[in-house]
Amino acid sequence: MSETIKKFMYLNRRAPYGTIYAWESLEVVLIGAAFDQDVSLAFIGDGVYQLLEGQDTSESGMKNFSTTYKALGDYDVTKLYVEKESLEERGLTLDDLMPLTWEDEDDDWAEKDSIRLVSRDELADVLDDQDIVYSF
Amino acid sequence: MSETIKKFMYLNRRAPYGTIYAWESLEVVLIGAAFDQDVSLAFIGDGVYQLLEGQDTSESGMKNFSTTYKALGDYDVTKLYVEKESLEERGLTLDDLMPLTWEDEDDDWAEKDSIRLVSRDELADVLDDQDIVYSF
Amino acid sequence: MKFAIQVNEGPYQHQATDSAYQFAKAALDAGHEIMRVFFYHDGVNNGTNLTTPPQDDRNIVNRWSELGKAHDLDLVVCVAAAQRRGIVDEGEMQRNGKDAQNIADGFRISGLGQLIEAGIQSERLVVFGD
Amino acid sequence: MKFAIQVNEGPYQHQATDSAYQFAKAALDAGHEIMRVFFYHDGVNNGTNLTTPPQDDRNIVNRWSELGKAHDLDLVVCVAAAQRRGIVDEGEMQRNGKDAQNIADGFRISGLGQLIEAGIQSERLVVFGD
Amino acid sequence: MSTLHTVNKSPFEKNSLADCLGYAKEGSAVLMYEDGVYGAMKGNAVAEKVAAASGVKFYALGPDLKARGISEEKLAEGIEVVDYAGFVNLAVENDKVSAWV
Amino acid sequence: MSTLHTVNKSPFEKNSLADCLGYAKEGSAVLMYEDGVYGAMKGNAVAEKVAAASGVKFYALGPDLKARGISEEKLAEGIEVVDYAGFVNLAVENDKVSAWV
Repeated sequence: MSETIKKFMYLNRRAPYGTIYAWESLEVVLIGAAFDQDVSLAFIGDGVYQLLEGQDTSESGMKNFSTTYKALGDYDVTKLYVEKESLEERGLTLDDLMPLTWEDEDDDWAEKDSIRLVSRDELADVLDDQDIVYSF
Repeated sequence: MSETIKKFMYLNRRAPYGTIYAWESLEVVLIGAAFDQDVSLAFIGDGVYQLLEGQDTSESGMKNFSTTYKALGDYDVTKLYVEKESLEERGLTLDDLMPLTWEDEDDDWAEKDSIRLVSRDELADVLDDQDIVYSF
Repeated sequence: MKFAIQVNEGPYQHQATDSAYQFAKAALDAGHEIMRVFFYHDGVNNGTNLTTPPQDDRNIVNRWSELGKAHDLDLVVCVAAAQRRGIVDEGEMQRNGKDAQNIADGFRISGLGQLIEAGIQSERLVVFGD
Repeated sequence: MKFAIQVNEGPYQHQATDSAYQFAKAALDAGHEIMRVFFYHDGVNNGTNLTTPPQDDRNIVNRWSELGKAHDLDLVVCVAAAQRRGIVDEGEMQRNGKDAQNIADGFRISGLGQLIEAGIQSERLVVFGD
Repeated sequence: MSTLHTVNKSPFEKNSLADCLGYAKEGSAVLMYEDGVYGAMKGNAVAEKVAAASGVKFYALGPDLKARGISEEKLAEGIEVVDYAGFVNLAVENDKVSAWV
Repeated sequence: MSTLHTVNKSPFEKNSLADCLGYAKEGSAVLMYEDGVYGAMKGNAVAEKVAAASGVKFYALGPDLKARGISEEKLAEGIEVVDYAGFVNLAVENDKVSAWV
């Protein structure tokens, strides 16, 4: 265990593909997973679009990185906060998002949801509790 | 006179300094002035901020290009449309903008206003009438 | 029909250059002419030959070079914007005392007048940006 | 206090790198430490030595180099982002078979781990972007 | 003259679509592409504004919808999906293109 | 923990300030800089939202106000002007910085 354990928050507020922020943010998360910090991701505003199910970039020639979200559990990145109000404003529900899960080693490898649906107020408390916020 | 005279519209929708679009747009306008086209500029949305009087970049280290607007008249760029609704939404009036004028060679060099305050509907008609729109 | 295309953003950060490429390709496939692609603002960064994107991703710069070669496209990088951002050809290298050049195959550096000329001579200007 | 700074945009297009520079300068003037400036996304374009901005404008790249030299700053360009955008040092040039390098004085290319480390070791991370 | 207006930003992030709708006259076309395609979805806070623009025809770029996981049944009524060739045709059919970048 | 929220985009162009205000808790600080300083002006459509954020202290960066021709008398009430040194101090005084880029 490293000397310092900090609460790391990756704050995602952008849609995927129109800009590279979502994808290069994920690259930081993947590298960061090796550092044994207390990691959370938040998806608010257009950031919730990153998690939409069924992304297919074959006709646009962009790189499809959406499967990477499904791999986050294997990297022990298991806290993905999704803001309820952002979904609603966009006419979306949890059913529109990719199912993202992780296996809990301490609970007989039970499969658990990585996505935590929270209200803006609840998420404000989570953000308030962080040590450091990476914004993308 | 060149063979083709087109109606050129430079559409400015961004604030100055936060991004370079306003400045690099002006660079196009200055070069374009040599081509004898029928040139107009429109300032809508945050574009109206480009014309605010009293810009002073000495403390921010940015390049102050606001005086260039005052030189446009000398380049025979004399039609600067400013959208009324955009000013109002931002709590601004014409008095907050730089006075921009040109001298009318066909009218005994009378000094005339370059800024034309127009409503959104009027400007929509002006845009509709253009041959080509450069967006910045 | 005779098109001109303006690209305002560099490779990878914004989709603008991807969209411009797909539009250009579709226009050429449909038998239209593209008289010029003008790279302005950060768009000049599409003209560097120093990128090495990951193997599983598209190569944006090479794609432009190849489309340009296949259709004899005039890919113009704005000199003023290029000087601010560090895109350099042989002439610029010598003029500005630089140690290297980085202009990609098929691109050329020229003035803003080329953008105005594109507006005058084309039947449609299509702008792709942020 | 020990700061880390992240810069997400390149020179001239966005004010982000100007703001980051002014913040860094003010922090150093006030006696604070800046343990790293990490250039990510298009921010890597701040690390090219090929820019020639107009004489009446600030020289953004040189300004970073000089601040770095004066205060022994660790100016890190993200390797993954740099490969996509064409920022190359001696090692990258050889590894990727490029004809030239363009890394500016005082900058170094390194991995994303340096950004995480900056987050862990600094007391404040300040992000500048679009 | 008829104009093809192009919108490439999410209506929730930027004002591009709103600005565009203030200028899209009857008989003109609006193409949503890149992150602009989110403006073509039904059931969100933007759909009403789009529906209220009378005499304007709305298009959305299929490849960008697909990339973002937006299937056709999620689109608002009256949105026509086109591919890049269709984008080119729209630019040809209208007298000019105005980009609300 | 107290947070310094930074906003660098015009509230008329992007949603950054609105997003930020949804998360700025009592006791936190919001610094408007770059094009974000337009959010500090009085008499516009945004000023009310800023005034309604209770328990939040608002700052605007002087050098960016000056660059844009915004004199102090044009600022909304309760906005404190700081320079870059003041920006650094705000980052020190709060427990962390959250950038609403």
